[in-house]
Amino acid sequence: MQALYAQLLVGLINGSFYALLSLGLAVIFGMLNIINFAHGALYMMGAFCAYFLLSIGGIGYWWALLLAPIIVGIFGMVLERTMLQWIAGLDHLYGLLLTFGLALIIQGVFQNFFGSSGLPYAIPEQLRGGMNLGFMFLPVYRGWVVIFSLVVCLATWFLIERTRLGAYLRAATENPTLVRAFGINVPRMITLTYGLGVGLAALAGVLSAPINQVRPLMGENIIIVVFAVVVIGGMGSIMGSIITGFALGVVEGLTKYFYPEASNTVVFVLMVLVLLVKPTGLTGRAA
Amino acid sequence: MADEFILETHGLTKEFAGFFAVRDVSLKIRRGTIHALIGPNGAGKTTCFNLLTKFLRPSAGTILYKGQDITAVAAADVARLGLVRSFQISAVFPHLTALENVRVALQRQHGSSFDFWRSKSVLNRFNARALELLNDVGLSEFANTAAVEMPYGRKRALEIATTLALDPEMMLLDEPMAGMGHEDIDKIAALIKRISAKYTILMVEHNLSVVANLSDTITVLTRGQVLTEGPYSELSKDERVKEAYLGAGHA
Amino acid sequence: MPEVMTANKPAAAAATSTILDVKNLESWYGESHILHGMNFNVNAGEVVTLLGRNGAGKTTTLKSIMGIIGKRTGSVAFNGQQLIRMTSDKIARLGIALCPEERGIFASLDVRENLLLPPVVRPGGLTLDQIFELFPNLKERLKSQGTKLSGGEQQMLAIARILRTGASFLMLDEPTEGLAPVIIQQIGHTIARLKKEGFTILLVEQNFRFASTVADRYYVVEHGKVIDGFANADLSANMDKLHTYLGV
Amino acid sequence: GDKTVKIGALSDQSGLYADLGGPGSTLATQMAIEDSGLTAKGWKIDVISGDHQNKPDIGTSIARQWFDVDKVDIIVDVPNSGVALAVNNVVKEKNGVYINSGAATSDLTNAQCSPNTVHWTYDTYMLAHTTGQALVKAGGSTWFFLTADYAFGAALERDTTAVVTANGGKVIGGVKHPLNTSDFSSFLLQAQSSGAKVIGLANAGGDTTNTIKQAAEFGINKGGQKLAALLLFLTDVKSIGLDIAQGLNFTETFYWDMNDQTRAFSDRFAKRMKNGAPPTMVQAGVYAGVMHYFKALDALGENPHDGVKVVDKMKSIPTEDALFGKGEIQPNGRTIHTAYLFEVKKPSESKGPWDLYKLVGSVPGDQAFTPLDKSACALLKK
Amino acid sequence: MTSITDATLPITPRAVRDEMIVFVIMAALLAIVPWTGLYPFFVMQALCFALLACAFNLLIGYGGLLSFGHAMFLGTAGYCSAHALKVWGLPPELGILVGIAGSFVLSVITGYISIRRQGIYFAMITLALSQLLYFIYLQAPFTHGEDGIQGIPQGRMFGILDLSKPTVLYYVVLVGFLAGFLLIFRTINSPFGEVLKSIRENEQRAISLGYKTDQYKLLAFILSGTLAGFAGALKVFVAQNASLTDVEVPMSGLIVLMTLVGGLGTVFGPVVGAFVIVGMQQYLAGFGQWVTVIQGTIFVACVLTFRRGVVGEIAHLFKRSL
Ligand SMILES: Nc1ncnc2c1ncn2[C@@H]1O[C@H](COP(=O)(O)OP(=O)(O)OP(=O)(O)O)[C@@H](O)[C@H]1O
Ligand SMILES: Nc1ncnc2c1ncn2[C@@H]1O[C@H](COP(=O)(O)OP(=O)(O)OP(=O)(O)O)[C@@H](O)[C@H]1O
Ligand SMILES: [Mg+2]
Ligand SMILES: [Mg+2]
Repeated sequence: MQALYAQLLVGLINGSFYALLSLGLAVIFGMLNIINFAHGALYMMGAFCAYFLLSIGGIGYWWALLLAPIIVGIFGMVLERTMLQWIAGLDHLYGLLLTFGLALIIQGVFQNFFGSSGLPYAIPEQLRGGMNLGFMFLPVYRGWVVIFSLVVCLATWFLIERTRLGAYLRAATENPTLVRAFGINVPRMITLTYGLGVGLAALAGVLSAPINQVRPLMGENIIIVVFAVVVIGGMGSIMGSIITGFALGVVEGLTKYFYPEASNTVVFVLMVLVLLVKPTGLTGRAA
Repeated sequence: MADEFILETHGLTKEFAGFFAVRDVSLKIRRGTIHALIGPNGAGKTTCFNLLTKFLRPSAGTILYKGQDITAVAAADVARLGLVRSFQISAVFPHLTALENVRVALQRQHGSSFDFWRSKSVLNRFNARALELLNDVGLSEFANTAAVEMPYGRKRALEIATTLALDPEMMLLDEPMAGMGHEDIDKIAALIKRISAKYTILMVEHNLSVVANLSDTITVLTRGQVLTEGPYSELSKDERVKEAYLGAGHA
Repeated sequence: MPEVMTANKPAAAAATSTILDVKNLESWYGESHILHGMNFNVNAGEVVTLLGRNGAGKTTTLKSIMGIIGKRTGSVAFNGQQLIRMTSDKIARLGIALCPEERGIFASLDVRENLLLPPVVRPGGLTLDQIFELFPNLKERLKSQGTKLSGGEQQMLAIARILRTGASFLMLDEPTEGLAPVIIQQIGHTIARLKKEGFTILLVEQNFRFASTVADRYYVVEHGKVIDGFANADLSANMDKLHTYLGV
Repeated sequence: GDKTVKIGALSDQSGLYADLGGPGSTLATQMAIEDSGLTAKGWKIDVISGDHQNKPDIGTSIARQWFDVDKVDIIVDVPNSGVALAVNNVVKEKNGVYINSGAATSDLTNAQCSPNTVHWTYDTYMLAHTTGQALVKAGGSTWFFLTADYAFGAALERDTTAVVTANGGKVIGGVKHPLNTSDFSSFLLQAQSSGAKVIGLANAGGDTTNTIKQAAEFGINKGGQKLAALLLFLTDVKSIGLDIAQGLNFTETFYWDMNDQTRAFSDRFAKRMKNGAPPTMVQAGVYAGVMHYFKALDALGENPHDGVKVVDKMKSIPTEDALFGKGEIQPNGRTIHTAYLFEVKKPSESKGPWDLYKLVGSVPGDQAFTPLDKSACALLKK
Repeated sequence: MTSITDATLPITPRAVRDEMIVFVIMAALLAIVPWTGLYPFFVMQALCFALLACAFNLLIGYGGLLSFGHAMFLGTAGYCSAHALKVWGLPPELGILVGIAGSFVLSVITGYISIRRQGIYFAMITLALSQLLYFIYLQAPFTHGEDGIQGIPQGRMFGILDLSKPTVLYYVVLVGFLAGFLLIFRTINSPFGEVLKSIRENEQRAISLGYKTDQYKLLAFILSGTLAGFAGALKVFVAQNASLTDVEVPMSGLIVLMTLVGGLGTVFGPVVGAFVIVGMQQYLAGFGQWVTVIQGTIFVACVLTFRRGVVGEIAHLFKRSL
């Protein structure tokens, strides 16, 4: 029983990454109608950015948490301005193809310069060590990850669902021309939103740098899992993607305990089941 | 009495999270007539249509079509039974020619639509019938034009031709004249009049002159409920209808 | 009928000055050339109606003024300012608002959010209460998803939301389409009221009968050009011509 | 025959194994050519390199094209067991020479052995055997396995279990994790609560490094449990960093800082590497293998362009070189040489960026590798 | 939503005739390959990928469904054939049939699941399904995990054609490719193809005409998956192995790339694209590490500037359907 609690908690930690990443995907999808295939690569860039900040600039974790998302976010905005903008209004699938290509390029370039094996990144001084919770040894850093990402997720949700800016975003998703004709600078808003989504990915990258290897391919597989999360949760709702993200982390954690061999397939199997029962996803509106 | 009334509803109701868009509507549509559904905006006309064609599931009530209960039948099957709708926004296959548009409908009826190993030249046997249908709606000269290149009113006509190709018994038209110029309105009105000889028609329309000229019976809906029913001559004098729909200044 | 707040210009003084001046306006959708040199103007405080058959280019004209069309040349001067190279968000901030033909209600926003969406660009718009007095249907459905409204309700919402912004130059593209006669009358009253308060309105209408109740002047559009224009006073004299133009 | 040789260095140039093989293996081949002195004797030797991208089908199609079109005589390196086995078939079909250094699978000299193949450097049997034996002897009597759930992981676990029990130890549990997992915390919690003295990592690459990193986070070392990585390379240790990897035990057959000869070679090598890294054991194996190949050619006096003949010659000469010392190539194609057990240094003990290991034990080649009587190779039944 | 394929090209009897002429030229060119000194294994590989890309194109170009997991059919058929040939010792023709059967079953199942959603979701679902299958194959014993099935006997087809002879093998692969290609060509121009096109144009309308559009999409999916499997079965004879590479996500990406480069929704585009990409992989192998970057760049360049693909641009230039 105790072991079970431990696994639940561990699952929640992974869920934080799924939630942050699927949230970023949902934000970008909402605004640009693009499935950002480069999300995994940008997540990886976030981690690398933290690494560079430390190894070149001597800038530590806490600043990296702020700076890396901004830097990668700006990089994302440049991508948006120079490329994604040109395919606005075309079939959504072009966005998928374009970002897939971008992911290949980004990952390829990083692989060329940094090889495939990982680079080290240490846990910050203040978050080292762990607490004995009785039923498990919880590293402080992991606890921090859960709490911090929960806060970020909720803040993003609030921004988009409860503020005026969010209403602009949602409206511009549907009919950018008209929103612009109301006097809102839509292209700039789109760019910023892409930056926000990318920044969330980079933030997840920074959070994961101390516990996973900082490697060029670190985002390759996780992004496919996150796609499945998104299919399960449906991208219609921000809250939906947050909740499914955390929930699936927990489900995966439990699988690791009861039947570890299936732990990397369980999310996909779940996706199949959800599709059979409720094709629009758990929270999704009909497409 | 299934013979006299082709479509009947009993206590048809649709509720959207506490809001009754359609409430307890019982309709009887007489075979071979043009029946109009009018009412102020938001009265529930389109919702009614959606219920009849199974695009929405009723919260309560039953629908009888040719005496058969179709309340639980799927959308595509309703079409197969001969109850076919047109859309408020024109629905054609834009990059198919007018002829092909009609042929797609004919093809469904006559099978062979799963045959991936046969040449599509087998479809040529439908050409004569398709041309005949296009001719009926005055589109013969557009036969080889892609639908996307046709003027608005003509698309509307094409849509009707496609619907007729299904050999329906009853057609549901939702605001067939919306957004049309006067010319086209007259053309389509004449077309509807002509085809009503063979088919039963239920339509929603705000253009009063069209409603007045075409329809045999009119049902007035307000707030999801039937207000009254009768021929135009009667209704136009009804105070309640004037207040709810026609407006004070109506002559 | 609600009280409309003071608009930007006193109605009487404005009647003579040209607020919008369109010269040689040409527009394209991709490869297809739609407007072939439109020339017309609108004076402050007027209601001007563009008439024409389907596909004549009326909607395109409005879109060109608003700056939401691929390519356009010529001159569009608004209060002396040249709009032809401006982006639509800047144009909107000058106090021009468009109610589009296809309504453009947002599905992911509820009715209230739809209504509050367009930012207020200058003082003088209607308050929410005034709007609900005009369109009581909307008040009942405030929590509903935008596109779940009936066709007519959506039309009302589309008009209502630009009245809030304070824009004094309104472009309405077939505002009566799909509306019940009662509501059309109401819209007619609204337009009359707005005009009295100093709003300038450029209207596109198929419903000629309705247009005649509100317009000061008409332009007839055919094949992307203005081929005729006359004042409401001369309407009866021009009726025959109009019949041939429009096929009424 | 004539005196021309064409060598194909087939490796993973950009993926997971690029750092331990890759361009470094091509360089090792190049250095072997220079050091052999054959050019001075009138030989003409060329090297081409290729990237198999860790995909068996790309590997075989490159190999096939090399033999058919480019007239390559010998293929070297080929890390990644899947690709290695696939290329093994092609080399046999085309009667070339195959000196594998990078692949772990002991199948190359067992069920799938070939008269054209020499397997240098290491294999799963040797790794499991050396590490398992040494740790049990050092008091690691109870084991828990974290095993990558595929053939390679299972083989490592099976071989290690055999050694552990043979030496009086006991395996008290284990968990199979999927390949390429990024989060090991669940599995580590299970390992932790098992109370085993040694946690054996029967996995490879990113999986191993991630496990080690996260084990440190969960305080596994501090709790007194010892991690044993069954397959770990210099580059992995470098990427994990000493403060986390310290104390880790594992087996390799070559380390740059063993003696003057290895240091001298490594110096020359590192100067020519883009990132200044010393050779890994795989790269060292490529060098040594190619050197031995040249010895055989020299002895034959010409290149017969007949793979079996050359490999037979190679087997007939004992191996001896600066990097691996003395050894031999067994009839099944297995090269045997001494295996070493290393421990990762504490950060305080390290004197340079690549000063990472300290030697804690060694096993002679004939005890470290599969005994011939246990080899399933068909060549032995002749 | 604008369509992903160039629907503005004429669909006339002349178009079909044009396409037939090009087909004959293509077949003739391919038939003389063994005498040109071109490396036959390269061409065979390209032919397998060409068939694969054509099968993929049937789904995207004519059904409007972009599958990002088509590698699963390639790989599944490959494993099935390889197992049948190596373990069961079946003759080549039966080995191919087993492969086709495997991919057929898979396409029925995955099709049933994935056509429940459209557009981007469909792409993501197929991607996830192929990843699921990848993990299954990674763990299943009969695939030999990372090692793959190696050294598959080529055998004698129908007891007479010795497939270990490159020339014989080449013609067998060529005939297989041409047969598959013709079947796809026929499907596009069949009564079924017409319905598929109308569903792509306006699905709601097709439903209201009484078409159960899911069934048509499912059939298109099954045809596409099964033909992709046929390509996978042929590839087993060329590569003599079956490995995880063929079920991995990058392979699915490669299929998309080939079709995109050649021209989505064009008849010959996938063939051209397959030759371009396979050729690039072969001859740019020297760039080693940069190949993925180059592929990514091609993706980006195609989407930004060259959406119609090679064949699509040519067709557009001459206003012909190709
Ligand atoms: N899916 C839905 N969810 C919630 N409310 C809905 C939904 N569909 C329709 N409604 C509401 O039901 C009422 C009836 O709508 P309906 O579209 O049937 O009206 P209508 O009679 O067709 O009006 P119009 O003439 O303006 O088209 C409206 O108030 C509308 O807001
Ligand atoms: N997005 C577009 N792309 C290409 N052509 C278009 C587009 N929109 C409209 N057109 C064409 O431009 C011409 C003018 O259209 P416009 O919508 O301005 O006409 P309109 O006068 O408003 O007609 P209606 O009364 O039908 O609304 C028409 O021939 C139409 O087919
Ligand atoms: Mg309606
Ligand atoms: Mg218009």
